[in-house]
Amino acid sequence: MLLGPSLALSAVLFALGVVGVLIRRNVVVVFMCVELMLNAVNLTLVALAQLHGTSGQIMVFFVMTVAAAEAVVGLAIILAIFRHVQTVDLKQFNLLKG
Amino acid sequence: MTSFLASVGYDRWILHVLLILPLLGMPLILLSPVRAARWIALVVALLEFGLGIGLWWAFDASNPGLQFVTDLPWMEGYGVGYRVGIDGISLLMVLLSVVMMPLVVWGSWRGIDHKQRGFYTLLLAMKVGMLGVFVSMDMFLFYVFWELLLIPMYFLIGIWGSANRLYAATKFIIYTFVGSLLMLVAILWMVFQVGKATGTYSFAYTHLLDNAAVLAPWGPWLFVAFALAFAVKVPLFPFHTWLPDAHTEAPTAGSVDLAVILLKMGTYGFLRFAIPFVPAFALSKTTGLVMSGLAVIGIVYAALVAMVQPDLKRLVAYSSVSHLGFVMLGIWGSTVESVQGAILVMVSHGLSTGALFFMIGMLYERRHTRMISDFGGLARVAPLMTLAFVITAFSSIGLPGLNGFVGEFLVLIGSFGRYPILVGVATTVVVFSAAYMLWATQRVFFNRFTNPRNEGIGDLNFREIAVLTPLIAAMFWIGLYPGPLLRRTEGAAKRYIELISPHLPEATLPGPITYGAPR
Amino acid sequence: MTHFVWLAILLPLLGAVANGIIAVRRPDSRRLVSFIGVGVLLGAFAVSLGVLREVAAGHGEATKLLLWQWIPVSDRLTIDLALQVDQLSAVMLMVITGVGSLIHLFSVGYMQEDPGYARYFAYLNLFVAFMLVLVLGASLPVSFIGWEGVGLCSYLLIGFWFEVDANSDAGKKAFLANRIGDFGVLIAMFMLWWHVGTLDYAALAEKAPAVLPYGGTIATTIALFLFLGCTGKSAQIPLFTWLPDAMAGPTPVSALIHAATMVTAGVFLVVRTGVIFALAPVAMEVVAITGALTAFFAATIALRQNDIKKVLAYSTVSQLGYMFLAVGTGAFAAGIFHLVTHAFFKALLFLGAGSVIHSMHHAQHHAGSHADPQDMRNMGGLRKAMPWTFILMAIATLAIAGLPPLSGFFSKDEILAAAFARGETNGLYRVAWGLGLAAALMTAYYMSRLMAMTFLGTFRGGSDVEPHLHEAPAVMTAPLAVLGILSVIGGALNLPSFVGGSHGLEHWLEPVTEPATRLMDALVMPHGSVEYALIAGAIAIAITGLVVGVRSTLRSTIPTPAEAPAETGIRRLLYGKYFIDELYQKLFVGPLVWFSRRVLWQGFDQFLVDRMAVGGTARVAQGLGWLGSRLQNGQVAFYVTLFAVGVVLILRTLVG
Amino acid sequence: MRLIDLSTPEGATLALLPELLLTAWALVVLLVIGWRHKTASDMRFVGVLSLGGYVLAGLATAWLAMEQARPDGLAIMVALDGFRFASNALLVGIGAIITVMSLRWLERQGILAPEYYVLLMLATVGMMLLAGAADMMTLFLGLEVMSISVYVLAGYDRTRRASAEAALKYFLIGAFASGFLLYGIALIYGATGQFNFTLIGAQLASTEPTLMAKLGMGLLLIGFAFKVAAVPFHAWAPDVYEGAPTPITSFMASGVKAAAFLALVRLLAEVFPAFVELWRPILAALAIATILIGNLVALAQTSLKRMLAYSAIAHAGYLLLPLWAHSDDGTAAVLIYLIGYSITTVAAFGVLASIERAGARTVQLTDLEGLYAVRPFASIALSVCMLSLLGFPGTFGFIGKWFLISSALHQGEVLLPIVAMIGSGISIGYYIPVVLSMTLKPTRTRSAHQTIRFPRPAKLAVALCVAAIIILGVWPKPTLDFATQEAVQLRRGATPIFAR
Repeated sequence: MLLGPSLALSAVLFALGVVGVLIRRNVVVVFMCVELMLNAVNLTLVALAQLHGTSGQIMVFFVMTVAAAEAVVGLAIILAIFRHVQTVDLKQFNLLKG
Repeated sequence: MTSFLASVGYDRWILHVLLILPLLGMPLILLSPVRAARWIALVVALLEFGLGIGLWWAFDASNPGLQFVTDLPWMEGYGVGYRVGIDGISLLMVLLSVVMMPLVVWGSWRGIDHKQRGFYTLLLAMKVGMLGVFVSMDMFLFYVFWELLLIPMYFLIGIWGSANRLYAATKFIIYTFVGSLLMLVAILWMVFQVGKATGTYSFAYTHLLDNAAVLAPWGPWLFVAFALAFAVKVPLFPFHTWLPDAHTEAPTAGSVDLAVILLKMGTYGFLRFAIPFVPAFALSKTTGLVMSGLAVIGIVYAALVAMVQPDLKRLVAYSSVSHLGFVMLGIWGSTVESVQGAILVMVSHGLSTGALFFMIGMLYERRHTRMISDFGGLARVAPLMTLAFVITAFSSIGLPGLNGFVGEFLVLIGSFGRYPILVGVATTVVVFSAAYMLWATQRVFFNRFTNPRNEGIGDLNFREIAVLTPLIAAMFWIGLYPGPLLRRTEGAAKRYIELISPHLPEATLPGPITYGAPR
Repeated sequence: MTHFVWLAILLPLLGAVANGIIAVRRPDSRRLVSFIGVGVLLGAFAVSLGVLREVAAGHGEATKLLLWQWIPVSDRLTIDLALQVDQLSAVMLMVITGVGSLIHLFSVGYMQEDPGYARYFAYLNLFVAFMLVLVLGASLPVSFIGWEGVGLCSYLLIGFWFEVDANSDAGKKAFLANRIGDFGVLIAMFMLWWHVGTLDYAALAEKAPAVLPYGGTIATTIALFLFLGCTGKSAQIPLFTWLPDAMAGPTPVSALIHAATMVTAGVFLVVRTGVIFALAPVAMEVVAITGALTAFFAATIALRQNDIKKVLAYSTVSQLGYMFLAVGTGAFAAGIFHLVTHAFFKALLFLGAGSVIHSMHHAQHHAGSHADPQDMRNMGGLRKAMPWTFILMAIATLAIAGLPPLSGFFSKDEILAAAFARGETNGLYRVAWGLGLAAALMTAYYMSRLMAMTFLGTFRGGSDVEPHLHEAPAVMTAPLAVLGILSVIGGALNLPSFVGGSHGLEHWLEPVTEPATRLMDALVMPHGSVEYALIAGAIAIAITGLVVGVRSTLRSTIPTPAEAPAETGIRRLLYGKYFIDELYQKLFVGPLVWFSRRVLWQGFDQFLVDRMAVGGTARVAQGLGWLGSRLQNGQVAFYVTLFAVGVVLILRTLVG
Repeated sequence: MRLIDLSTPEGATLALLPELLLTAWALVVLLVIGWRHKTASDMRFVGVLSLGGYVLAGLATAWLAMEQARPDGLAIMVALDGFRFASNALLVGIGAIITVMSLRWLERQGILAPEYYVLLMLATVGMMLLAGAADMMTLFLGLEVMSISVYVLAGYDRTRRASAEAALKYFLIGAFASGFLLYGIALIYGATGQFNFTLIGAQLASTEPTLMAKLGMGLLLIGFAFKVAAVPFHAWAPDVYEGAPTPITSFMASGVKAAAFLALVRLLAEVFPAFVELWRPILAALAIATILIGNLVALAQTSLKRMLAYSAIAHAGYLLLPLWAHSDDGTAAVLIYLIGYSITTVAAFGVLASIERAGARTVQLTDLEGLYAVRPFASIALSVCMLSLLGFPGTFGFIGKWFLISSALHQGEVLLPIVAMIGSGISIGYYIPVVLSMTLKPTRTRSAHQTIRFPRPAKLAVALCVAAIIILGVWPKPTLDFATQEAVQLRRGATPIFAR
C-alpha cells in the first residue's frame, strides 16, 4: 500500500536532510537536518515493514531511542562549544584544521 | 685443525654462536660502566673472530652446496624458520665480517669519546645484522636482518657522525628503506606462487630456488623489485648518491662497516637471490645489457667524479661505487671466472677501502678535517702512515701483486666474452682510478709541506699499526696467493653458473667481435 | 742455477724490505744500507751469471719454473706464478743486474748526503726485483706484475724528493701514462685468452699461429693493444711526454729506470710476444713507423734543450724509437742488441751527467749560488775539473753517435739496414729508414753539442763556483769506467759478418725469435756494395753531426739562463717540445677534470640525481601533503561536501 | 564445544555475558560515582574500580572462547564464534589499557569528572556489540552506543575550546554518517526482508542483485568508511583526533577503528559475499586514496598528534587490503594487523600524553628535540612505536604488514600491495623525523623536557605495549596461530541452517 510513494517521500526527505547539512551554517539547524535524515529512514523502515513484517517497525523504535540520545548529547555539545565561542555559526568552528 | 673442529661439533654451533654472542654483548655493555664498554666490545669481537675464523678450516671446499645448515622452527605453519647455512660466497663474507670486527672496535678506540656504551652496543647490533644477512637461508629471516641493519647504522651516522650527519643519516635510511620495500612484496609473492605450485608455503631459500621455474612468468617485476633493493645497497649507478654522504658523515667505524660489509650485501643479494630466482629474465639480453651497462657507467663515472672530490672520504666513497661496479659487471659476466672475480673484488674492496677509511679516520682524529687541501707533505712527518696509505692506495687501484688486481682482472677477463665493448670501457678505469688515487695521495702525503698545523700530526701509534697491519698483510696475501680463497668459492661459483647456464642467452653484443667459449 | 733464478728476484726484494725497515727505524745507518742495497744486487748478478752459463750450455729450450699457482680460478683459467728462463730472459737478466749493480754502486756516492738514503735504496732494490719479474715471467699476467711494479717504483723514485710539487707531479704523470699503456696490455690479455685460450708465452707461441689467421683483424687488434702498452712504458708517440718529466728523479734513477731497463720493457714485450706481432703485418708497420717517427721527433726536440738531463731524456726516447723500428721490421735480435748497447752507453751518459750535476751542485752549494745545476748554459770547460768523466762520456757520445767500432755503431747500423731491407718490398719502411737516418744525424749533433756545452770552452757558471768543481769520488767513477769499457766493446755481442762476426746475439736469441720470424717474410739483409754504401753513409752522417755540433756550439756565445733571449720560430717550437704537454693538458686533462667536476659531479650527481630526482620526489610529496593539508580547512561544511562527493562516487559505481 | 541456543533468554544472556557484565559494572561504577566524584583520588579510585569491569568482561570472553561456545542453529542477534571472542579480547584490552593510561593524566589536565571511566566502559560495550553483531539491529545499536559515548568523551576536556570543537565536528559528521548507514540498513531490509546477517547473505546469494540491495550495501559501506576514516570520508578525523583528549584520541584511533573494521569484516564475509565483485573495486579505490592521501598529508604536519592522526588514516587504508582480499587469510590479517596497530597506537599516544602539559598548545615535532637526553624511556618507546607503525622488522607491525600484504597477494593482486608499499615508503618521511628529533637533535628545550612527568600507570602500560610490540615481533607464533586458526570462522557465503 503506497510503498513506492512512501519510499520516494522518505528518499526526498533524506535528501533534504543531506542538502540541509551541506548548505546550512547554523549548528542547530544542521543538527535538525541530521534528525530529519534519521526520521526519513524511519519512514522507509515503516513503509518497508508492510512488505516484510514487524521487524522493521521494531527497528524504528530503536532508531527513535538512539535519535533521542543523540539529541541529548548533541545539544549538550553544542552548548559546550557555545560557551567558548558565543556563536552557533559553523563557520566559526575552525580552530582545528591543517 | 679440521679434525679438532669436527670433534667439538663446530659445524653444529658456530653460526648460532656468531649470531648470539653480539646479542649477549649488547645488554652487557649497556649495563656495565662506561669505561668497560669498549673492552667488552673488544672481547666480544675477539671471541667472534677467534671462533669464526675456524670456518676457514671447517668449510669443506669440495662441497659446492650449503654447509653448516640448521633449520629450526620459528613460525611453524607460516613457512618461516630459523634457517641458516653458508656456502663459499657467504663464507668469505662472514669471515670478512668477523675479521673486521675487532679492527673496527679497536679502530674506534680513540675516535669515540662520548656515549661510548651506545656506540659499542650499536656496533655489535650491526654485526648481528651483517652476519645474519649472509647466513640466512630463509627469505623472511634475510629480510629481517636486511632491514634491521639500517637502525644501528642510522644511529651510528646520526649520533657519532660529523657536521652534516643528520642529513646523511636520513638520506641513508630513506634511500635504503624505500629501495627494499618492493622486495618484501616480491618475496611474499614468490612464496605464494611457489607454495601454490608445490603445496608447501615456505620461505626456505632452497625450497624457493628448487622451484624457481614456477616464477618465470613474473620474472620482470620480481627482478625489478629485488634489483631495486640491491641496486640501492650496492650502490649501482644512478642509485649511488646516498653513499658519498653516508660515508663522509659516518664515524670511522661506520664508514668501515659500510664499505666492508654493507655494500657487499647488495651484490651478494644479486648473486644469491635476484638472479637465481628469475634467471631467464635477469640474464636476458636486454636486462644483462642494462645492468652491466649501468655497472660500467658506474665504474667510469664514479672514478671520474672521485677525481674531483675535495674531501678524502667522499673520494673513497666514490671509489667504492666504482669498485662495486666491477662486482656487478662480474656477476653479469656469467662465467666462473667473472663470478669468482666478483666475489674476490667484494673481499678485496673490503680490505683496501676499509684500510683507507681507517687511515682517513686517523687523520681526522689528529686534524679534525678530511679536506685534501688541508694536508700536504705529510710523508715527512708521518712516513709510516704514508707507506701504509700508498700500499693501500695501490691495492685499491689494482696493482698486480696486491689484492685489488686479482679480482678486477678476473672480472674483466671473465666478462670480456659476453661484453667485450663494455669491458673495454670498464678497463679504462685503470687510468682514472690511478688518477684520483695518486692525485689525492700526492696532495695529502707528498708535495710541499704547506700547512704548519700538520707539524705535530705524529706518525701511526702502536694501536693504529696493529689495526692496519692485518689488513695490509691480507692485501699482499690475496694479491700473491689467492688460491685458498678461490678454491673455497669455486664450488659455489660453479654451482651458480650451472644453475643459470640454461638461461644464458647465446651470443653477445652486436659488434665486430663475437666470442664463444675460450678455446 | 736456473732452478734458483727466483733468488735473483728474492734477493733485491729482501733488500727492499730490509732497507725499507731501516728507512723507517734507523734512517741514518748508511753503511748498512749501502751494504745491503749493493750486496743484494751483486748477489742477483751472480745468480744471473750462473743462469747465463747454464742457458749457454743448454740446448736452446726454455726452462719453466713453477713457483706456485697464482690464480687458480677454473679449469680453463689457471695462472701460475711461473718463471721462464731462456735466452732472452738471460740477456735481460744480465743487463738488469749488471748495469743495475753498477748504478747501485754509483748511487752510494751520489746519494750519500741525502736524508732519504735508505728509502732510496729500498725503492731501487724493489725496482730491480720487479724488473726481473717482468723479464722472467712465463706468462703475460706474471710479467704484468713486474710491468706495473716497475711503474710503481718509477712513480716512487721520480717523486723521490716529494716535497717539490713538480717532482710529485712528474711521478704521477709517469704512472698515468704507463697506465694508459697498461689498459692496452690488459685488453690484449683478455682477447688473447678468449681467442687463444692461454696467456703463457710458450703456449701462445705454439697455439696462436694455429688459431689466429695471419693478418686477421683479431691478431692485429691484439698486437696493437699490446703495442699501446709498449708506447706507454717505452715512451713512444703518443705517450712519450712523461719520460722527460721523469728526470725529476735522482739521476741514477734516470740512468737505471728511464734509460737502461724499464723503458726498454716495451721492446722486450714485443719480442716476447713476437708471434702475435708476426701474425699482424699491419701492426708491425705501425710499430716500425711509430718507432721511426718517435726517433725523429724526439731527436729534433733534443736539439734545442739546455737541461743536460732533458737532452739525454729525449735522446732516450729517440733511441727507444730505434728499437721499435727494429722490432717493427721483424729484426727482433737487432732491437734487443740496441737495447743492450743502449743500456751501456746511455747509462754511462746519465751517470756521467749525474757526476756533473753532483759536482755542480756541490760547487754551487759551497759558493752559495742558486743557479740550476742541470742547465748546460751554466757549465762549460768542465773537462779540466772532471777529466775522467769527460773521457768516459766522450766515449759514450761516440758510441751513441754510431762511430765504429763502438757498440752503438753496430747496433744502430743493424737496425737501419733491416729497415732498408724491408723497404725493398714496402715503401713505408723506406720512409722509416729515412727518418732513422735523419735522427742519426741529429743524434750526433745534439750529443756533441751537449759535450761541447758541458766540457769544452770556458766555465760560465760564475768564478766563485769554479774553484769548487772537482771530480766525483771513485765509487762513482769506477762504475762509469766499467760502463765505458762496455760501451766500447758492447758491439762484440753481435758482430756482423762484414767485420768477420757471426751475429752472435742473433743466433743466441734464435730459439726465442724463431717462432715469430718463421711466420714473416724472411729479412734479406743488404749485401756487398749496398751494405758498404749504407755503412759509409752512416759513418759520414755521424761524423758530420759530431763535427757540426761541436763547432757550432763553440763558435756561438752561449748566454746564461738569466739573460737568454726568448726563442723564436722553429727554435721556440723545438725548445717548447712542440708544446705537446700543453696540448694534452688543454685537450684531455683539463676538459676531463672540468667535465668530471661540473657535469658529472655537480651537474649529474648533485643537481640531477640528488636535487631533482631524489629531492624533487621528496618535494613533490611534501607539496602534495601541503596541498592536502590546506584542503583540511577546518570547515564542517567542506568536510560534509567531501563526504557527499564520496557518496555520489560510490553510489554511481554501484548503480552505473 | 558448547552449543548455546540463542533464542532462549538464558542462551542470549550467556552469549552476551561479556557485554552484560561490562554494562552492569559500568552501572555499578556510576552508582559509586554518586558518592565519590570530588577529588583526584576519587578519580583514581573510580578508574581503578572500572578496570574490574574489563577484567570481568575479559574473563567472560575467555570462558566463552575456552568453552568453544557456538550457536545452536542460527546466531540471531550476536555472533558466537572465535572471531567475536578475538574481537572482544582485543577491544576489552584496548578499553582497559586506555583506562590505565588515563589514570593520572585526567587529574593532571584538571579534568575531575569520573564519569569518564563509565563512558569509556560503555563505549567499549558498544564496540563489542558492533564487532560481535550478527544482526543489523545489534550492529546499529552497538555503533550508536559506541559513538554517542565517544562524542561525549571527545569533548570531555570542556575547558578547552579544541576539545569542544572536536566533539561537535565528530558528532555532526558522525550523526550524518549514521544516517547513511541506517538508510543502508533500511534498504537492505527492504531488499531482503531480513536484519540477520546470515539470512541476508543467503537471500542476496540466491537472487540477482537488486538496485535496492546494491544501494543499501553502498550506504552501509559509506557508514563504515566514515568510521574507519577512509578517504574521502576521513576529513573529520584529523581535527577530532587533535582536539580530543589524548587518551581518547588513542581510544578512537585504536578501539573505535578496530571495532569498525572487525564489524566490516563480518559484514562483508557474512552479508555481502555474493556482492564481492561489486564492493571490491570500491574498497580498492578507498584503500588507494586513503593510503596515499593519509601518508602524504601526514608528511606536511608539524604537530605530533595531528601527524599521528593522518598516520592512523593511512593505516586504515592498509587495513582495507585484507578486507579486499575477502579470505581467511584476510580475516586473520585484519586481526593480526589490528592487534599490532592498536598496541602501537596506544603506546604512541601514551607517550604523547605524557609529554603534553595542561593548558599547553599541542605538541610540535620540534618540541621533541633532544628528548632522549632527558627522557630516554619515552623516546625509546616512541621510537619503537614509530618503527612498528613503519612496519620495521623486529616489531609486530612488520608481522602485520607481512600478513596484510600476503592476504592481497594471495588473491593474485599486486597493485594494492605495491601501493601499500609506496605508502610505507612515504611514511618513513614522517616517522623517521620523530626518531631523529628525539635522539639525534641536540636538546633545545631541556628545562621543558624536565617538567615532563610520565604517570606511573601510563608508563607501565606503555612499557607493556612496547615489550609486546617487540616480543610479538620476534616470537609471533602463538598470536598468529590464534588468529589464523581460531578467529577465521566467519560464515562466508554459507547457506544458513534453519535449526528450528
